[in-house]
Amino acid sequence: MSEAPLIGPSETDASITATVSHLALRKHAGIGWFAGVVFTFSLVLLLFYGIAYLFIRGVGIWGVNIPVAWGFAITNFVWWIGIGHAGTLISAILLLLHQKWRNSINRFAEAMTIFAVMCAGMMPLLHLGRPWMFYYIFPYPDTMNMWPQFRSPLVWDFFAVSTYLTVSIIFWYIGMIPDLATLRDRAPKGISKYVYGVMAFGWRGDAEHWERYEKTYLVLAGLATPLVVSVHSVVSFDFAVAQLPGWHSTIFPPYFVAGAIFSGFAMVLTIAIPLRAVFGLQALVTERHLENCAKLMLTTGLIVDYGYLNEFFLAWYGNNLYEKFHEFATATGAYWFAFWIVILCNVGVTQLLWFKPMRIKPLPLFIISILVNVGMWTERFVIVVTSLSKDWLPSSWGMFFPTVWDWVIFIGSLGLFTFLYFVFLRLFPIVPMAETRKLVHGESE
Amino acid sequence: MERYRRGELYGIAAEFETVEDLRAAAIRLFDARYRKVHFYTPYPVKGLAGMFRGMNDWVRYLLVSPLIFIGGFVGAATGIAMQEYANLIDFPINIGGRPLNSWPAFIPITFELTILFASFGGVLAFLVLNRLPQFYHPIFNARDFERATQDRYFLCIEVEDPKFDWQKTRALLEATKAVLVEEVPW
Amino acid sequence: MCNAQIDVAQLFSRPGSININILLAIFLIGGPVLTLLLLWVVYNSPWRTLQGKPIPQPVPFSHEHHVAGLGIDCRYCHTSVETSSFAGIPPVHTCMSCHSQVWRNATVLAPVRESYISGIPLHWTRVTDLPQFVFFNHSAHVNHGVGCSTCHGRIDRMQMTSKAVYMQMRWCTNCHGDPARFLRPPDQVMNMAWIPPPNQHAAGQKLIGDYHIDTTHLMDCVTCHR
Amino acid sequence: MSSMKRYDFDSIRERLRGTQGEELWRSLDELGDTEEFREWLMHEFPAGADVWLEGLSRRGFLKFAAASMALAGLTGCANQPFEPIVPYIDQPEGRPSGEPSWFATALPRRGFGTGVLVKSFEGRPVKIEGNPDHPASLGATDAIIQADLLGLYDPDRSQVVRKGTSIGTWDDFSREFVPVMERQRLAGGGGVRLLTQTVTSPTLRAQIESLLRIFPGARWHRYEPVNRDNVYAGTRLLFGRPLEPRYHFDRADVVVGLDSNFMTDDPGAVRYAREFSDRRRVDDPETSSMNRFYSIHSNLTVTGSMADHALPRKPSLIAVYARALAQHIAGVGGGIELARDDAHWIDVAARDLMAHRGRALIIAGEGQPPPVHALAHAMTAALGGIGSTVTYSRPVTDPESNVDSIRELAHDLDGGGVEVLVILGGNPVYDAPADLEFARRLAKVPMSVHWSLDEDETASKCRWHVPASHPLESWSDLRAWDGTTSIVQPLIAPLYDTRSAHELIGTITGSPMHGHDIIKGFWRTFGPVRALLPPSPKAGGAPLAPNPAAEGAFASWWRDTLARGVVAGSTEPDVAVTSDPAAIARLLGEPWPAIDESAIDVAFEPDPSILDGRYANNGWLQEVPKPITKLSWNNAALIGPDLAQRMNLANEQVLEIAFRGRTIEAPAWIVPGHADRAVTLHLGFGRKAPAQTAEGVGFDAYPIRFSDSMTFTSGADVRATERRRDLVSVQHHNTLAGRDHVRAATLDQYRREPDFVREPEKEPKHDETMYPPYVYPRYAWGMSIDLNSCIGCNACVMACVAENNVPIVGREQVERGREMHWLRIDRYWAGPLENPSTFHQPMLCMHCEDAPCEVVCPVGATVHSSEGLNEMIYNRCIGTRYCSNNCPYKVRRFNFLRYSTRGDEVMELMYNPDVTVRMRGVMEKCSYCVQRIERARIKADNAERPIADGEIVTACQQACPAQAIVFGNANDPQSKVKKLKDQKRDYGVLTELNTRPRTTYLAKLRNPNPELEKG
Repeated sequence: MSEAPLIGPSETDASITATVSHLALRKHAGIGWFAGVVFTFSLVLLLFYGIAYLFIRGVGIWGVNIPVAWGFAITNFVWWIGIGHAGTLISAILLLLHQKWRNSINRFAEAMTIFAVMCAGMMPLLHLGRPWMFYYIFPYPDTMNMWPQFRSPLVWDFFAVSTYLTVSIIFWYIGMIPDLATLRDRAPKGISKYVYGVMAFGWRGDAEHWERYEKTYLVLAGLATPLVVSVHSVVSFDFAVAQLPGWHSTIFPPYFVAGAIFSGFAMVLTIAIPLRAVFGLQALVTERHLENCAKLMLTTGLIVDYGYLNEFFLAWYGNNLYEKFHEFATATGAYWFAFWIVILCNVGVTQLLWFKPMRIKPLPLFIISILVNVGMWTERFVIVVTSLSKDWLPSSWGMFFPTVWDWVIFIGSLGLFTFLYFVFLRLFPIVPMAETRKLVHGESE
Repeated sequence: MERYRRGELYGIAAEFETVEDLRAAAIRLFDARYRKVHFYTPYPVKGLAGMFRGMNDWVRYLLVSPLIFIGGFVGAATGIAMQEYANLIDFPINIGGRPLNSWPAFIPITFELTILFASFGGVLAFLVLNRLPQFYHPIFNARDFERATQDRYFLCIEVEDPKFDWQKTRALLEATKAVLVEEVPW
Repeated sequence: MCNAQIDVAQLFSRPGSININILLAIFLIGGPVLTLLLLWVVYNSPWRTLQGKPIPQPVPFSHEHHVAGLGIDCRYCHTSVETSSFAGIPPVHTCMSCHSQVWRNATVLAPVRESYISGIPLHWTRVTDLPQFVFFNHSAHVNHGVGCSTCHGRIDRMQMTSKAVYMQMRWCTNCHGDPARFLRPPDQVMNMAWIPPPNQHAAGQKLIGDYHIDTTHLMDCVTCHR
Repeated sequence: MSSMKRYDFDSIRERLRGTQGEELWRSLDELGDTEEFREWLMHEFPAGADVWLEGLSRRGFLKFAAASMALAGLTGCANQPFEPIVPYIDQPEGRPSGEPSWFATALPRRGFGTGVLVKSFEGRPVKIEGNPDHPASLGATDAIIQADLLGLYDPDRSQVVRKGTSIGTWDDFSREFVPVMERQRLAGGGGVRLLTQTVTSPTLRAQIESLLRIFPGARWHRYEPVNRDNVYAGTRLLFGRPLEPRYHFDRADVVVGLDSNFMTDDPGAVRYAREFSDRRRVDDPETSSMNRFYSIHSNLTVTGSMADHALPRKPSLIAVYARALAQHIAGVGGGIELARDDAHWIDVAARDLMAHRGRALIIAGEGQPPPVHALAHAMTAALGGIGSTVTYSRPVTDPESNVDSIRELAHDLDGGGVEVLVILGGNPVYDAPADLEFARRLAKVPMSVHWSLDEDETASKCRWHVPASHPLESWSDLRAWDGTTSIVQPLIAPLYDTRSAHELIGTITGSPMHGHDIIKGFWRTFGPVRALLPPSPKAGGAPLAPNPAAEGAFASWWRDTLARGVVAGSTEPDVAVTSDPAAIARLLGEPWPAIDESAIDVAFEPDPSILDGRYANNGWLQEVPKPITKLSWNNAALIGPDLAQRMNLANEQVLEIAFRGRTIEAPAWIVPGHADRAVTLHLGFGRKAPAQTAEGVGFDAYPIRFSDSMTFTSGADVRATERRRDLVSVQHHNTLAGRDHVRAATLDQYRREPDFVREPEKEPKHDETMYPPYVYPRYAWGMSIDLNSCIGCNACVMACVAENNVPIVGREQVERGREMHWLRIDRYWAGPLENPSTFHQPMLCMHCEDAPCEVVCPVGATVHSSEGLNEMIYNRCIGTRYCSNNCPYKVRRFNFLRYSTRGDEVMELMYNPDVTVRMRGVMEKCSYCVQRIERARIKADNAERPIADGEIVTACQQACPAQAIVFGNANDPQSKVKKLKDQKRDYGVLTELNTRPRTTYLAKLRNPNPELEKG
């Protein structure tokens, strides 16, 4: 087959093992890594500061108001969850589809998922008026004889996101056990060796274990696949179930899922491209990986664009006064700039991916992926805010303006994400060695 | 030396440089009617385990999926039961004029719980059936065994194997392309 | 690469007779369960709820003495219990109407006399205290067959008054959900010693009708939260 | 965001051309057309974004709410702290604790009494309601009376005696003051001056008269910044003596207003509003009739917004139109040039009036000069209105001019020789006519004493400031504009060491007495049932001969009077007046001032909320959006679209208004329907008194208000600047954007097609649902609001705030869109820009049967009751705000920060104990006053009877002067609310969403004159 190879020709078991485990086991991670940790950790501190002030004063420090009662927090939530989708998609769906190219990138994609979902899960909690009462959402035998209100999409959210986080972690960890064993066996005597030893559960690469390992992994993949689709569908219900013009739309679930994968792969590239450059992983994360991600972005991007088109079409075709007005206000109203950023990034920029050079050249691809991330965040913003700012009664229309605290939380969450990522890069096998060894030997599932 | 006294020995291990050599050796052992043979490879190698799989190995192999299914079933049951009980029996209440049994609204949670419990089942199956975590295992006594998770391929014949005779067995292994053959003590 | 040859042998020592995995499982599962259990016990323990714990008062007033001993009717002091949301704490005047004759010089009653003379009211401490978002109306209960002792316990046996029940919403809904189990005939409401008759449930059902109790409204939130 | 939006009004008019009558502005169709038009219609939140970019400043709302403790809610799971419980020493008779008790008293509105009933818990007044037996109230109140409750508990109230900046005591004051007075008495009191506001209290008047007997040389001056000088001067001009007109709108078929705002400004406003809207209730299209109201006004007021035909003209021009009208009625010659349309308008109005002899009424506004008033009365008389639509009685206060009175005082102050000046209420330093330079002159008085509720501008300029008792904590008596007298009884002992006016006069005259003794003493002596024989006029303080025979009678009379709140038979008798037909001609013959058509008039009006500024410290009144402009925490220079177009002005653009060398700066606010070439300034803002609610809110218009032009002037010079000052408005969109939330028709249309409100294609049939029908067997609470009677005054909003412990949030929070009012009044415009029709729509929780909010709440904090109430349970709420997002009516309110003043021991006294005080982070909304429902239920249950119709009255319903709101059990076919809901005009808002609202509206009707309705 004429396709570019998935792995450098000169790679062997030993070389893969050496390259990857070196990243985790080396004495000094280099000044770049250190600087990164310091910078991102300072952002984490900023986040904590923001959260502390938020809890002391209340959500009023944000720009939210009546009618726009949801602002950045929910925007971030939807966006982060979306980011979280690529990881599971790569590791689960592509596994089921026997996409071998996934093997070398799924590990850090899954890590990305977990951290993104953490950032996401934080948001709904912070945006509560009384965050210390969050446990009212849990079904537990309380003193009030009350239950959560199971018809509310927010409760569905709670179940979906927590399930998603749990399953992602399980999936990630099980996949990592053999590699942790490798690290255990390569680590110099000392505390780290024992830590890896415990984490590896005493894995010894027994052929029997391998068989059951692969089987479990496959079934888990089978479970994660519908899950990943369900999660963002449920998130989209937050809007689709409400009856606001611009929210109440049956196309939301597929359109959100596509958007999620779209932004997810954008984020994968945003991370992978610098990663392979900095850690010299070009042999493991090859141009073909980049191109495949790019192709997926293009596909999902087109689905998203269809979603936009569809909204306007239905508003016109359904000839509903409120829908029509909503679409009009979205495009030309107070938030026109946001809307056109979305169009520019998610519709315009995406089309560049039709051209091969754009798909394989790291730099342009990197820029495109950044733009798509921006575009998708803005899209969430448009969905959340513009619909709320002008709904049914003109008398109650209002505007949302973010305050500094909105930005602190948003930027802080970015900081948290990258910080966790830096830690992950330092301590874990960022490329699944066992899986790549399979590639060396041309083994197929 | 007393280290070799019978009963103190777990088995004899052999180390190979390539997976092909391992396969070749495996076939010879199979022909020699050895049954309690274990293989240790840095990545999943097809077919090896199947050759020497005993009865209870088969059971443990096939049990994976049923356990996961049970997990999923329990999850689904929990989801439905919880929501129906809350809305119909424990605290029936008129919410937005919707029916008490708004079953369509109960689907998402039921689904999520199904997945959650199923994957718990999966983890359980994986750990229990593999007897993991198992931090101490005699095979780790084999010299050079740390490379089994990197770039070398090991096999080990247990002393429990009916055909085991440490003279003959050792000779047999040395006859293969093994780079290193040694006794593995308990 | 370089250190691939070093001899690890066993990283972890040979296990003893006990299986650490089992221990691990017990710890991971049992630990949280125990903690929660402990918290629950503490949360509901009298140490926190003060249930059955006498509350210090400026005057060691004994319900046992006045109710059981002297047989004074509840309404003599708690005058508005049948007409108002608030049962009413007796004005010092009420105390003095007797204690100007009896126990005139009792030292325990000094605060009462002082208050009566100085006009500075006594500061009792609430025994049964509901949060500000709960609205309870005595008249609505007393006039519809809910007895004093149902909520306040055997006041007539309390040397020092104390909380008889720890009132959580679960406890309230217990009756609001199915009042038949607790309703009494009108003449029994003030009876401290009342115990439900064997046919209580049937009787209760009948009483619901006699009192014209709208049971559907009893479980509405606004019945207590406004 | 700070760039100013200017509008291309030509294009806007172009859009609106053709749209007329009830056709509502269709923004959607026009949106495509011009940028400016969209800006105008969609009005994208001009109020600056700058607020949003900086963090929270403490000023603004922290004044009302201390910073909240971190995670205050955690205390929820800890143990409750011990709570003391304090019994009475001696329980008052027949007052069980925990139950409210009601007391009848009266509150002053610009000095005139309004009878009220005050609800009190354990001696704390918590709610003010109208007294049905009182003619000026008829059971309702206006917003100001409702908000006066806060005036009592206001933390900014003056609480201590002050000498300059140092705190003193009443003793210090007497010690210094009494000797001075003693010296004055010996000297004949020539150096004593007394300055009061409008005085209607018989006792106070008697006290002052006796004071003047003791100090023969003393002078008594009166000054009320917004006064009735023109009214009395007008009647004097026509009838030869000052009279108080009493209008009877219930008898008027055709009403013409000449810049009159009788629905909120007159002393009888509350009654007038009721009588007016009673004439506009249309229960049955066939039989019911409506009155017709023509209004010529400069500023669009509540009254003007109810007009069937409005003619916005600048104030100085209104005299011309009055004369034109008069000419028609008197049938005398012309000489007055009017534009063709206007001439036609006047002609039609005149014929309409003449067609309704004896049932016609012409009413002139307080702002118009005396001749216009005289003309108005003369016309009404000529149309046989006297005795029918208007009667006259003796004024209950001194009718001579306030302006002259204070001018004299100012003159005397200049001349020196004034040793003692006692300012009994009022704030002349702030609100006296600018040309009198009162502050400068006041400084010349060695002994100046200021008695007031607030430590205001005057307080700081006087030698002594003494704190006044609030009417709710003092004994007094007041007379309504028609003479009806009420005894004012205290609801609570003074919160601080304050004294009432009566007690202060007592101190001055050297005979300090308790207010109760003064008032009771007066009525024992001069009341209808006398327990004392009056003193002989000669002897000043001669002892009174007791009349033991009458003691018993007096005692019972006193008790009954206090209970009823009205002194029987105290109403002033009608005065028979006649006005000869020639009067009109004579008046027209008078020399009328020439009008400069091109000049820009500047009019001074009392603010709809804070009046002349005396309520400026009242946070409730500051925050409540003004009826027409919807401005909050602001006043503005109101201008019409034409002027804005000619001067190319934008909203919030600062104007420099110069008059006689004095200049003020005011941000512009464009009001459709405001007269051209006129700027309306609301008084009472721009206060200087430090550390008070009102400090720095809005701008002060008094500096250009001169004694010869108290209500408007044509000489001012209005210049536009390029600066911009943020104004806070709670409604940013003035049109219905082509939607039908307000449905309206003319009376004729209604008669032709009674079903005009129905929209069968949109409204789902009742069985058109997937949900099971929930049955509400016993009670189904519902509300009906008559858009036809609603005049858009804020009485209901204020009543709701007082009843439900709704917090104040402050200017900054309102600007962020976080006002907490459970009930708001939406105001929409339709028709031509320069003269649109106005629609007021009270908007509150609809208590939808299929409530969208409930379904999305994750914790079940808002659910449905078995009687169809949409319950909001604060203690369950965790604040996801999802319910608000999903509420199509956006009537839910959220505590974004800690707004409640819980913890402030004075403000806590004000809380209604029946309603939970909401904490930070929970949602809240209208509950249909569920606390009142439950009280009524328990009362009924204890009596073993069902709740009767009308037994439950919600706060808004109770306060509404127009009786536009009706609440009750929609299950009961006999109930008032059910009957209204059965009317053909009844419709629900957004029913196409199948929300099934329990609150429905009766469509608005207008009764235009076919001859004027174009097209």
